[in-house]
Amino acid sequence: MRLHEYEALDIFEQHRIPVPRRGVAQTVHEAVHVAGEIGYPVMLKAQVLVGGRGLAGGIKMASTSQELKDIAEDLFASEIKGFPVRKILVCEKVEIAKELYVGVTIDGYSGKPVIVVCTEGGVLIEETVKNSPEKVAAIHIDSSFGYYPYQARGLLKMLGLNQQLVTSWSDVIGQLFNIATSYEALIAEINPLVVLPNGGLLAVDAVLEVDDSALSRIRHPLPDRVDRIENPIERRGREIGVTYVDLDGDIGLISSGAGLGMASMDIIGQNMKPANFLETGGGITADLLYKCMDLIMMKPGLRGICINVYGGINPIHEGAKGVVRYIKEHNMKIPIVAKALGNRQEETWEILKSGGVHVVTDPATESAIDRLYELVGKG
Amino acid sequence: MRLHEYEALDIFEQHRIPVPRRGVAQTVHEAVHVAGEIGYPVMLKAQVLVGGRGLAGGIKMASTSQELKDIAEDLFASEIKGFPVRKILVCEKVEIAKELYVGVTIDGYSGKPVIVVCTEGGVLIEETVKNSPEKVAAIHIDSSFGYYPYQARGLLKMLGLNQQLVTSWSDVIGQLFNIATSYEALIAEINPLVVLPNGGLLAVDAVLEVDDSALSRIRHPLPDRVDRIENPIERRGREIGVTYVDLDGDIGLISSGAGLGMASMDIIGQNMKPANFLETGGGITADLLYKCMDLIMMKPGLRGICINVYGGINPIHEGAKGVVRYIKEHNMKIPIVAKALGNRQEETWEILKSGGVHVVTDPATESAIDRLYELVGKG
Amino acid sequence: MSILIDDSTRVIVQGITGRIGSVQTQWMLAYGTKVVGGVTPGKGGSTVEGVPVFDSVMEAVKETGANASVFFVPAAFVLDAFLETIDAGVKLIVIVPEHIPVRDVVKMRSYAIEKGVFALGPTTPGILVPGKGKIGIMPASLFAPGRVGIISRSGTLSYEFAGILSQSNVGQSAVVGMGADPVVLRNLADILELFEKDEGTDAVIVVGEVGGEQEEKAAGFISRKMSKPVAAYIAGRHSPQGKRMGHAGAIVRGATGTVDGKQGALRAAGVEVLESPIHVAGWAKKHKLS
Amino acid sequence: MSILIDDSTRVIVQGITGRIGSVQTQWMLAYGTKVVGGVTPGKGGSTVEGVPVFDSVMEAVKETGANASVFFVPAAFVLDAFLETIDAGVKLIVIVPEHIPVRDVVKMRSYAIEKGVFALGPTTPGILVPGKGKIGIMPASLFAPGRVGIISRSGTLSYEFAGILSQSNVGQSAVVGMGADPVVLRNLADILELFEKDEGTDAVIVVGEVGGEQEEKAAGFISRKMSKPVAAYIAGRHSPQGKRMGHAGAIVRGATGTVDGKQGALRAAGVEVLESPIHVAGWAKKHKLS
Repeated sequence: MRLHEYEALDIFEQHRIPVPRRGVAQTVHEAVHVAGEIGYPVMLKAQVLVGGRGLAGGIKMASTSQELKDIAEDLFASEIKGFPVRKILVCEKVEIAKELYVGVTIDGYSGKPVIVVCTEGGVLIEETVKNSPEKVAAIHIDSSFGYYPYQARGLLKMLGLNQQLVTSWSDVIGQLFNIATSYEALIAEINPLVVLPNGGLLAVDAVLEVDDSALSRIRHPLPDRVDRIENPIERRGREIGVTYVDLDGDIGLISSGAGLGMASMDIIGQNMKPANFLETGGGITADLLYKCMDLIMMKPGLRGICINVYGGINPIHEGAKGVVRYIKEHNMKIPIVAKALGNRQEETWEILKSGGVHVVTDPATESAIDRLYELVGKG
Repeated sequence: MRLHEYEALDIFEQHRIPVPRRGVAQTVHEAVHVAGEIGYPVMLKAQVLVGGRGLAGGIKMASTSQELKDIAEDLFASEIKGFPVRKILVCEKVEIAKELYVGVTIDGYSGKPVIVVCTEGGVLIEETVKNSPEKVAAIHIDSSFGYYPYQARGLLKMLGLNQQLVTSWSDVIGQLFNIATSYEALIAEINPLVVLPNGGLLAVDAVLEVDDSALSRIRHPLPDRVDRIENPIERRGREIGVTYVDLDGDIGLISSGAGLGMASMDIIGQNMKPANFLETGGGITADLLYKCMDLIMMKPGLRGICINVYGGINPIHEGAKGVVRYIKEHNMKIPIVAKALGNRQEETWEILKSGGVHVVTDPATESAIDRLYELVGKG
Repeated sequence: MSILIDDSTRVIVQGITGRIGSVQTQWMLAYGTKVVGGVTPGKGGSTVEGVPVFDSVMEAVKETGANASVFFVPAAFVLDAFLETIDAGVKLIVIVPEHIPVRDVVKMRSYAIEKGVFALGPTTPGILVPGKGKIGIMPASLFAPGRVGIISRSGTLSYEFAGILSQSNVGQSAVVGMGADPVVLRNLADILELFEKDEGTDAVIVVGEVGGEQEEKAAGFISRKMSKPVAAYIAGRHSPQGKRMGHAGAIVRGATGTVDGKQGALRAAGVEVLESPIHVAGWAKKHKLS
Repeated sequence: MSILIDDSTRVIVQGITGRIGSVQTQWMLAYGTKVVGGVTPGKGGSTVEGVPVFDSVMEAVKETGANASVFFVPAAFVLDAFLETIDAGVKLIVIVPEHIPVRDVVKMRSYAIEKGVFALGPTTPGILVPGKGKIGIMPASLFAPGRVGIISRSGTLSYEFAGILSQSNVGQSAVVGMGADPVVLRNLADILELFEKDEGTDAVIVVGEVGGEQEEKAAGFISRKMSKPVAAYIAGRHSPQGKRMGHAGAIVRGATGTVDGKQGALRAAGVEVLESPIHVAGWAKKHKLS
């Protein structure tokens, strides 16, 4: 779960990382009020859970209350990369002597927490990393021995920084690493970490994404994970415990396993357009697949459905019962093709056929999707 | 710093270790009130910071309010091993099916945290350990990798316990280990850990001693370390940052270094009696030794003083100035012998002599104490 | 010859008394796997599918001589049980459960590597050696004995590839699920190394997917160390680009993680890249594999 | 011949710009110790007593070739600086400060042993090799070159024994403070082993004290491994018995920790037990040490 910038800034502040004066506004009126308390000029930052917000027009400066009103009205009426702007963070505008970058993540390949620093932060950080690798340094942390301040000092020394910056920056790194640990963060990041004209540091942005699998044991208050999902079908998917991603097409897809789902999407994409991606995980029951059918049918205009599941850990014969019950109760007419192989496959096929599902027994997903293409036509 | 039983029980309870219903009383009236809420019979436990309290008469049962009044009055009027009873813990009396022992400490020799369990707890635990080693098991915990529940389960399995007890006891061990870690405990102990007739566990006593050197970083509220020192001279010693132990004799002793102090005490003990043990630590200044003189002079009836210090890390010439200033300001007449060797020793000797201190330059502490014996006579 | 499972492999099932554990024990036994015991604390002394259940891994190993283990343990308890299993001397561990906190996996990985234990997962279907046995949840009907190795990041896609090959009369020497989590207990290259050394394997198929850098790192291994032909499929070309969640991951990984990046790295290492699973049949035919 | 300090020993002083650090640097230099650098973060580029100061241990080691370090660092920062020092490649570390949290010492000890670093303390006066050099705070005037080794748990008592021996014309091969804390970075037996192997040492004096089990464990080492004569003094017979703070320590240690227990164990190992420091002169005479 990714936190909003304003939520992450509050957490960083509690952990003694210096952050700007700021306030969150849900209306233009509130934005004016917050800016009045802070003093102009202020920065207005759309609170949307998507990267690249700055380049997409989600960050603006306002020097007067009239300018602020105009910008805030525009922002509240807009979408950033498809995400509606419901909250705006109003921040003090600070003088920037230099922009730094610091992030803590888990390096998937080595399987260790890693601290990454760059002496040139900002929106073009990835360009900088590619073109000026000498400005970047990273250190892997042994997860049992833990983090110690000398590690950050050594990392920053490698970049040839002066001792004052080494000291103040390594303090921030230590706090950020502690946050990453205690919030079970997949990513904790400050970009930019601003060096002020007086030499002080200020975290002008804050990214914090916590590990969904660890949510139940994190000992800090956190916002609700489901509430913040904008898409109502995706939100419902999270509620019933499956992964649902809403797409632009008209072919529904239920698969067991993300890899199989992605491969199915790739094959559908060859001559049709997937409407969604629903991955059941390993907990199939009749009830779950009934709910999955209900979920993808929330999407208007489906022309056909592909069900692609394996009976490994999943009892697919149970799942089949749920699908058929849904079809019958809702008197479904659109074509449904299923490929369901593995343990108890014959039993599964019989159940599916009883609901009018087109069962494909060939092991290649292509066969099922070719069949679906025949049934739905070229659209 | 050792916590009182009632303080430790509160902490254990916050960490989900089952503890008895209880209340603390500072008066007989309060004790009656608490017992009324709990219901008779109750246990009355003197809250004194000394071991072996049970065998010394500090733990009694009361079946009626009259009996409770009599016992509480006696306890409040008594001393346990020299410690006045200021508070009594009133606890529910529980049925005991079995008594267990569990403790967490740091094993000084291996330098690792260690968990010790014994299937026979209670006041005679050390006898049990000596006579029935098969009832005891211990496991050292790697301090970087940390503690995991399987370690406790394995430890208890070694003792041949049934699975129900393995499960419930290992839960308690896990909580106790967490407490020991987060409170930087030198010792965290439950003795006895009572098995109730229904198979449940209850921590009927609680020992928690935190590392004084770590007090400033422990993130839990803790009682004041100095307040709880009963002896006023020892309390004052803690305030000025030295170690002072009050003894029965009439020869004052100031030493730098605990080993030198103990050796000095041993030598004084050959034909005189030390009145105290004052160890300055490595922070000698003129002011500190002035305060040390003032401290040992709080002890009435001193017949002589031995000052035994080395100039290694300590600037003994500075210390000497403080001693002499104290002597002159207070017009002291009792004999003071000093052995002060090491860096700047000659300068130190001159200063001490100017205050009338008898300076011994022989390196053996015996020489200084022999000299003091000559000066004070046989008493 | 085979990798990871042979005649001496003796498996315990952790969480054997659970719904999934007991069903999968039945399937593993049916496939001929030597499941010699199970572990569920508090259920020691009972049996599941005729297999004795123990309270602790130590007891199970002592009583049964087990040297491998498969986990059907709730995610919250996996870390503790994993360490217990390693301390009990088990040398091959398959972690089927999903949703294990990544920081637990980090600890598990570090401990396993330190102790020389070969572990797969989390979120893995396990290992299947056709005709010999299986440790995990792979549905037996899709597999056939032969000389092609399969390594897959996705469980169900490993079944897909095995199914297509089996139907084309191309059998498998072993099928290994490396686990779908961002951190896994063994990396792709570790498993490739086993197949490279295995005399029973003539060629290897890598089934990868968008994200992470397993395939890119494996490409380095393949170009330096692999003599056997390798084919690869990368799922996820039409997946919506993941919502970008900060830069640290991308900075550590550089330009890796995309389908194109992975395919490019693999091609540069001499790997034949398949655009769709069904193409594996033609590849096998071309290399005269069977 | 000597232990721990020889002609190749190059020392850095951590916390050199502090009051104690700078004074002790002066004393060490005066004694002929090769103090080649100092470390105080933020003070890099300055000098103390003519010695260059660096911001980090890494820089100090790189610029000066230091292989030993002595700490005058505030207790709260010792753990971090200690790990930094080990990572910088320093192989001998003396931790003078007192009041370091015991759980920090536990981590320091474990890391040092893992990395093969010889460290002394905390709360140690360090090491003095008469005529060669000293790392720490021992006051030079009390020591004289010779062939008796001294190991002491107490700093000031090590001076006492050296002073008495020197006055009796019995010199020392080396004097080592092992540190007075409940957990120390090296145990007594580790240091005895150095003296046993040292050709410049004919006999060893162990200065112990009540509490802990260093002396009892060392007795085992002495009876198994020591060929040289050993004498021991245990301070604390007249100390008031410590307030008992729970049983766990006593249970781990068994019946150890008392003066009688320690003396008994040492006597059983063939050690001559001295009842008072002054008796060391007679012991040296009896063994014709000088």
